[in-house]
Amino acid sequence: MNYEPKGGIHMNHMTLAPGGIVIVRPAGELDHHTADSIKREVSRLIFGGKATGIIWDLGNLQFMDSAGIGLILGRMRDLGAVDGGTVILNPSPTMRKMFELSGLGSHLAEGTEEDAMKRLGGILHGK
Amino acid sequence: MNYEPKGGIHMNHMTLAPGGIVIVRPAGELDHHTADSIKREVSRLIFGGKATGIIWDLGNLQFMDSAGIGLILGRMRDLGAVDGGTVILNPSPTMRKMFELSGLGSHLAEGTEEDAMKRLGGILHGK
Amino acid sequence: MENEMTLSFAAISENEALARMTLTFFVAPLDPTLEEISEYKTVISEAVTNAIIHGYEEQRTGIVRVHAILDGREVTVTISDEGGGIDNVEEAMQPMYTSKPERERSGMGFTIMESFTDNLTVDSRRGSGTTVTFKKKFSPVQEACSSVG
Amino acid sequence: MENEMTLSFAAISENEALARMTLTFFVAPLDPTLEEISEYKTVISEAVTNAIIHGYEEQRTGIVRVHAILDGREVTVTISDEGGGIDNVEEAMQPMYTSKPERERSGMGFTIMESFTDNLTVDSRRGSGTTVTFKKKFSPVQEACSSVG
Ligand SMILES: Nc1ncnc2c1ncn2[C@@H]1O[C@H](COP(=O)(O)OP(=O)(O)O)[C@@H](O)[C@H]1O
Ligand SMILES: Nc1ncnc2c1ncn2[C@@H]1O[C@H](COP(=O)(O)OP(=O)(O)O)[C@@H](O)[C@H]1O
Repeated sequence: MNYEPKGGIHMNHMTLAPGGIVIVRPAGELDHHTADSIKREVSRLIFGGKATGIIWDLGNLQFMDSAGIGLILGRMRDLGAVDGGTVILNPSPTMRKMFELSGLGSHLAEGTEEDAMKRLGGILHGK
Repeated sequence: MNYEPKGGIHMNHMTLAPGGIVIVRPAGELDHHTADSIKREVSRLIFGGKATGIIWDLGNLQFMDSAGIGLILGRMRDLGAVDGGTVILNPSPTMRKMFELSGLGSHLAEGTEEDAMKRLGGILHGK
Repeated sequence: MENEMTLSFAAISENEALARMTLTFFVAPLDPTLEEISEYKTVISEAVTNAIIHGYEEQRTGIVRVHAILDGREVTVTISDEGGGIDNVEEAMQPMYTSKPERERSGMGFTIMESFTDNLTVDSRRGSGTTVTFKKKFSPVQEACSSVG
Repeated sequence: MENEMTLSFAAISENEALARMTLTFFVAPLDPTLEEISEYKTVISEAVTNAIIHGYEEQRTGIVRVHAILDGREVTVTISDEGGGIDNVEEAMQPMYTSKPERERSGMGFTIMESFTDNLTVDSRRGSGTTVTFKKKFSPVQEACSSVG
């Protein structure tokens, strides 16, 4: 399943992968103004009972402020899995600093979306 | 001869072609702030006694205001050939309107720089 | 769409591009055509440049102010300076009239502004600055593609 | 490099991007590094967003004002609103403190602002608005390539 909700000038991409892992690839600028539409889309998948983990691939994101932190923390709450269930990929150096300041440093990962899926599978199924 | 004076973020290109025809390809934004540096470069060639005609190829120009009109009119005066000697290529629709309002419509031409060189050759050498 | 903004800046020529860019971004939500946006940008550039070189004679202590209101698909922009002002506005607005031919001004600024706007007014008095106000209405958005399939 | 500008705008969230973009363009002549510019942009975004959602509670009649001065390679930016103000500034500046958890605010705004600036001051009183001032110094330009050859 692949769909592309309109989010400002740029498109955000979202994929529901096997094992109930949502991959979110926000694009453009993530601020207070644009966070809401991403929140709605991700929440729909989570509350559809379909999602057990989220990979935030930020490689296409040109800008993010603390609205991004709020968005990710909020979805961790929705998942009911504050410690696991969330992997953040490809932050810019500035975003990395913000995640570390916010205590999300342990969710940052190197590697591909595939690697992150494995990591999440491991966390979720206790393997 | 090919050189690229620094002009803001974008580069302006200038070529002195056989027959003393200067081809100017301004890039980026041509306004009161950026017109001066282009003026200096073109004038250097004209007063070096080398130029007899100018082709303004505006295909790489993202923006131009009336400073561009002043720049082109000024170089026509320098050349001492107000009626001939100047061809304008590839203006945007907005630039075209400005040239027409300013009485420079007859200097607009379709076609390539090659075509324009022939046209200028014809004018300059009475062929 | 309703919105409002003001940009003020020092009278230096670097800021002509700042004004164009900010005012262009301001109307971007209306999704104007390329040609509409480029005409609009040109008008801003003409009026701001005039404030800097004619109003303030490039004295960088001068402040140029650009105010814009968005109402539906129409923008109303006011560019003002507190510089030298214009003696005879009617004469100044004639095509080819310029008080600075030595600066390679073409005298086409006001003519271009009038041609690219729906409405232009100039308010000026010698010694008390100049205010240029224009309106521009953007055409309705064209749907990129119909949903017929 | 010396320059000065002020941008004021209606307190609506669309204008957060307008403020970021205008203030970024303003410092572009200093040729900052990508990371410097992105930190600077983040700070503007945090302070402007706070003015809109905390100061004015998203009442679009509120006006947010951003003033910037460039002096050499240092920019001083002041973001101010005339909104509700902050009771206890010290508490508000604690990491994770937010008065709007229901809006998914993380409470990290001030912490991020402090970390990305050379100097940050917050002046606020309940009922009389908030003023955030910061300085940021950009590193000297690196020559792209030496002329050895
Ligand atoms: N803001 C201003 N302050 C003072 N004089 C102005 C201002 N704007 C325009 N003028 C006068 O009006 C004349 C015509 O302006 P314009 O048509 O834009 O042509 P140009 O800028 O090329 O001279 C200018 O030469 C100047 O004398
Ligand atoms: N301009 C402002 N006006 C009123 N209150 C503010 C303003 N800026 C910040 N605050 C207060 O300070 C708190 C902390 O701000 P901040 O660290 O940016 O976190 P957040 O915006 O995520 O709540 C806010 O929750 C709010 O109560």
